[in-house]
Amino acid sequence: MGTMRWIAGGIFLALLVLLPRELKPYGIFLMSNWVLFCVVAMGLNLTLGYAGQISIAQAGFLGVGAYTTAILTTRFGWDFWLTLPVATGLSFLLGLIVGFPALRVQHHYLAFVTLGFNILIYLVFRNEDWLTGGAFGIFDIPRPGFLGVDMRDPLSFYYLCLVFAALMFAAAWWIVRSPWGRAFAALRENPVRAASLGVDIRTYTLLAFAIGSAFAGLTGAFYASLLEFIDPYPFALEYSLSFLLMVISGGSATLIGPIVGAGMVLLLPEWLRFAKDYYLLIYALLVMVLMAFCPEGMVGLWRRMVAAIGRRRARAPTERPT
Amino acid sequence: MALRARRTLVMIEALQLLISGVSTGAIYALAAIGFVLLWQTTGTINFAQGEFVMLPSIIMLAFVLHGGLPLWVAFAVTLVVSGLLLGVAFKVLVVQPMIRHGVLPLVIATIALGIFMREGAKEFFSNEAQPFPMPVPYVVLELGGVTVTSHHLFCLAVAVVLVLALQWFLGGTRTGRSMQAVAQNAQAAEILGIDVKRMVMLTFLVNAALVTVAAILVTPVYLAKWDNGEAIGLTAFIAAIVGGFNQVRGAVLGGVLVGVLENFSAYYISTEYRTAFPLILLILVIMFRPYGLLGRPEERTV
Amino acid sequence: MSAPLLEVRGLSKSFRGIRAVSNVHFEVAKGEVLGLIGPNGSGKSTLFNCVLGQLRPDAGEVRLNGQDVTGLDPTALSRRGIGRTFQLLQVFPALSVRDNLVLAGQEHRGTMLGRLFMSPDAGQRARADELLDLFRLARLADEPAGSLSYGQQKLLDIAMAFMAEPELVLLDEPAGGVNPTMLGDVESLLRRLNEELGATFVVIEHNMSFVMGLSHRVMVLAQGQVLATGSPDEIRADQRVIEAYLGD
Amino acid sequence: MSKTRLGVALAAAVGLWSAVAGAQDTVKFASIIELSGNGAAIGTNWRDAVDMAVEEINAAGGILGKKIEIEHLDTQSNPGTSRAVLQKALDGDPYVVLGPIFSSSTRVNMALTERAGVPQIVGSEAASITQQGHPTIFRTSFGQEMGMPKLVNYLKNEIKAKKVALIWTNDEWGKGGRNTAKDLMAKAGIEVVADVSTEVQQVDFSAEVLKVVKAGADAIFAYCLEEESARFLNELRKQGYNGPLVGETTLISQKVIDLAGANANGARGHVGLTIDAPVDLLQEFGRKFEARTGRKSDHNGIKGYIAVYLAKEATERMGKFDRDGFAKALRGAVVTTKDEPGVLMDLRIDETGDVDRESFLVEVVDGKQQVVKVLPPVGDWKK
Repeated sequence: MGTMRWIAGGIFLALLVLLPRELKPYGIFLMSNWVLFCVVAMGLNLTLGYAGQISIAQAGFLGVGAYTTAILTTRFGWDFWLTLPVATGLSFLLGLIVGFPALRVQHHYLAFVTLGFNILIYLVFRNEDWLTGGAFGIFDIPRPGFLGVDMRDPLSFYYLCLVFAALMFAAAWWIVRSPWGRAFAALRENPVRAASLGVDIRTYTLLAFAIGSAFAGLTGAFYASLLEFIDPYPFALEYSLSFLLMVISGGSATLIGPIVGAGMVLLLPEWLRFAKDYYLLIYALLVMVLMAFCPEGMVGLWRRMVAAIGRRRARAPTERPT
Repeated sequence: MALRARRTLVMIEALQLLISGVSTGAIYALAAIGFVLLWQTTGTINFAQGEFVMLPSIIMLAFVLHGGLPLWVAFAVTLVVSGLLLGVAFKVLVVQPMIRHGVLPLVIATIALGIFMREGAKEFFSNEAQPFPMPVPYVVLELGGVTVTSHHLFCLAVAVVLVLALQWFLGGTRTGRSMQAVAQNAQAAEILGIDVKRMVMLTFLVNAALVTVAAILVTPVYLAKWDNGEAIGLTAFIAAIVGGFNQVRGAVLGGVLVGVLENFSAYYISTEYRTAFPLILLILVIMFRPYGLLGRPEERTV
Repeated sequence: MSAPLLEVRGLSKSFRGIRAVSNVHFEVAKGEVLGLIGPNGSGKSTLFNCVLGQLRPDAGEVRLNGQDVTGLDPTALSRRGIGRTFQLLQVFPALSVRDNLVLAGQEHRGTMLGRLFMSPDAGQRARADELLDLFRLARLADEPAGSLSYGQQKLLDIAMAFMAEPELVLLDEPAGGVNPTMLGDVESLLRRLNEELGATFVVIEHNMSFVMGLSHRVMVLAQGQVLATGSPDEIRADQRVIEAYLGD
Repeated sequence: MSKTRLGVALAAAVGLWSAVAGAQDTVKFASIIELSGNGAAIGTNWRDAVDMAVEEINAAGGILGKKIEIEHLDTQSNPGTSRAVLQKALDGDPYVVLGPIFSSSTRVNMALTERAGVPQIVGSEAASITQQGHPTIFRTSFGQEMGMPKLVNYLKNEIKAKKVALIWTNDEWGKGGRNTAKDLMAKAGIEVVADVSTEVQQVDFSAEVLKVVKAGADAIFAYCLEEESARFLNELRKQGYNGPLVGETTLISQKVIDLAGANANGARGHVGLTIDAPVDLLQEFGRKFEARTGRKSDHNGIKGYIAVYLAKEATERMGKFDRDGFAKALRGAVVTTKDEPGVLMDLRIDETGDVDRESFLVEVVDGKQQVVKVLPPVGDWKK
């Protein structure tokens, strides 16, 4: 199983590297968008999947990072790379603040507080023209320089996004298998018991939000650069719901779930284009069916299939009459 | 003297805002009550509640425009259709298969359901806003400088009657008390011999009726359109939580409070942030009185 | 006699005017096993929760090794060396058996940030395996805790309380729901921990033979007050105790 | 299997593959337009009118003998998506891009057509679009910088307003119009006594209307989307306001009249394009559109229709399909209805791609648009 997993991972990575070479700019754009959204979903997966804290503000955090980079590069002439620590730091801080209510309330209350925060962040983006350009947005956000490669070339920038996503995947993997990951799981499964074992649940709760938010904020910097333009709309509530959908439909609390989920949410509408006007209808229906029959998401579905095949194999010899 | 005149003017303005706010808030309250009832009995957080108000308005209008029915007949027919679609079908096809998986999958499913209803209304009815007839003859009254319309008064009257009737039903009838019992503790209710399944179904039907009434009240002002649910749904959540998630009275207070707060903050503070103030109220309430202004603390489980 | 390990003075707690625990004094010496018994609703669990920081007492103080620890939260108490189990079984079902133990130990050493960069087992593996052997759970180490039998989970629950080498462990009904065969295992394990490793316990239990067999001293609570304290034999013979159990 | 073929197969499998360029006897037009989201209603008019123009041209033999092949791509009313789908359209190598209407979408995606050197004829009205120096951008309706001065002049000279209350929809279109209007009013010596924003999908307008009404203005200037205009008008009449009320097309369009009924009476608006204008070709277009779709076209439909014919005219003037020559053929050109009846009214394209022509001041009387005044073009090219 272990080697199979490595081989599958290798093939997947090779595809990620080779496939875009054959695509036209739109395909490359879509894939760049996908790898970036994977990171945003991974961040939410840390907060929601691993630590069990519902957050419906992920798009807002993405926006904080995107606006930070956009403002610093276009208005103050900062280098893209220098804006990264600021974008990460600000979103981390905001994640801490949004996490505070989680120390008092859980479940649907937490969902609504975070949802409220997302709308507030959006309103600030839209209304504060002096800072964010308001509804008009910010134009001509530069692509980063990197070893003299022209990042305006979609393929080069895609590879940069891919490397970034791979690093973030490694970071998520590291966190999940570190003692922190275990503490997050304890927080999700039984915070009272965890506290009695010396787990500082307050700090871990805040960290779960802050790290998830920082993943989104850092990605925001690349997202702004990918689009070369940002306005408030991609950071509205409905996109936070999309990220939630990515994590749940892919498979929460698994490392590859968010990758699968982000792929589904971004690419499914593309596949359904043949359905023209009806594609959103079909899409919504598919999501409901998935939730009804496989709430653990695609990864859960896959595991169930593997288990079923395993059972059938194990049973097969006894079923065959001799 | 001038000061006094100014003061009167300020009073009139405030009164004007209050009356509009209360009448809009009363409509939010109806949607919020249904939302709370669903949460109580089944733990469903219905992210499609706003679309649940939009759809009956579209159906009603379709009966009026294409079926040639008078509005009140269309309303009666829509009440039945809503009961079947938003009550029975919603419970059987969406909530029932998913509730055992926990809250999150159902949240996602209702979000998807909301999209489904929006797109359906757009594709099969109209992608443009449509005017909607007034349920009562439209008269504008001027009372000491404050304008009130017959529709305002109608909204208020309907909401008050409906809420009182609901309170009486829940507190004063056997069926209503059974529903309350199921809402508080389904297992205990089952032991007491209450038909839990029937009560849950009844809750869904009550919700369907409430949103249909909300639809006939809000749409004449708001116009009938496929994406109307977004704003109404969000406000209903806020109202429900602000008032108290486990109380019908709370949802009423929440709805009215949010309606009034929106108007006052838009007039006196900022129109650009008009949607922010109810949210700030929401966050404050959750932080400092998580069970809502009128709600009771839920049992703590260790 | 040296200062007691745990010292509780005048502890009281009311809920909406009803006194659940009223002016309770007791001490636990190092190496001692104190049994805590009493009828349902006598305030045993409330007393436990006050001592362990789950509830805030209205009055009184709790001292550990002579230091005032009243009102500290459960995390802080755990880090100061008090382990506990809960009345209802509380393990982390999705984590492996070994991870349950590692979790129980990992927060007691090093810094928060340091733990992010530590090896995944946080240097706790050896200690965890030691306890797995002791509790005869070694062959299940990599199974998810949720897949264990009830009795095995109960053992794991107790093992977790011991993971961080606490000075004092409060066990809330360790025998509750455990089948008779397993019960002997639990009892002998706890005795071994006490006799060979010098562990100190406070045990709430309804199973009289279990608690009487294990404890050095037994304290009886009734209606929130200490009714009697003494050796198991003295308590068995105490008329007031018998009345308290049979009375209402 | 070679690397390339593997890639192609996989790409096709993942559904990212764009159609290969069409056959030789067709020319490809791409329309990037709002078909879902809150721009769906206006985008649908555009799409239907564009389809109508394409069918007419194809039925008459196409452009220089080539049939037009049109593809509509949905921006979902979202700037990010509009950029993505325009990228997708450009991968298919279109001759010309039509749309979008939302200014924010245009502003995001126009850099792509500039880079690709593809002409783009948009339906957006934000002033900034033609001020960015994009060499091949065009529009078929007035930008805010062309329409707004006509309106402010009207406020100043005809209504003689000294104080004006502004109400506008809080999105990039509404705010852009409000900013332009505010600047022009300051120059014209008109004081803005109330400056009130409204939200898309707002339910209760009482606070906003109260603000506007109590401001003591000589006139109200409303720059809201159509549905918001209707809700605003209903509340405004409820609160008893009967003074001068002026706006853009979105205040007095047929849609608003349908929604607000008698409450729309008395509102005046500046209209660049309307099927009710006293212009035969416009009225004929309106009849054809209604026969085809069962709906009345708004100005967005007319914009799309003219866009297709403008591309045809440019190409026929060049006598060949040449993207680089496209701008040269149109910029500074006067196109009359004698040259090409499909442009519906005589017009002139200026050096930035903006359009200039006559427009109308319309008042709603008894639920009908009535042209009160024909406003001459800004430039004097007509005579």
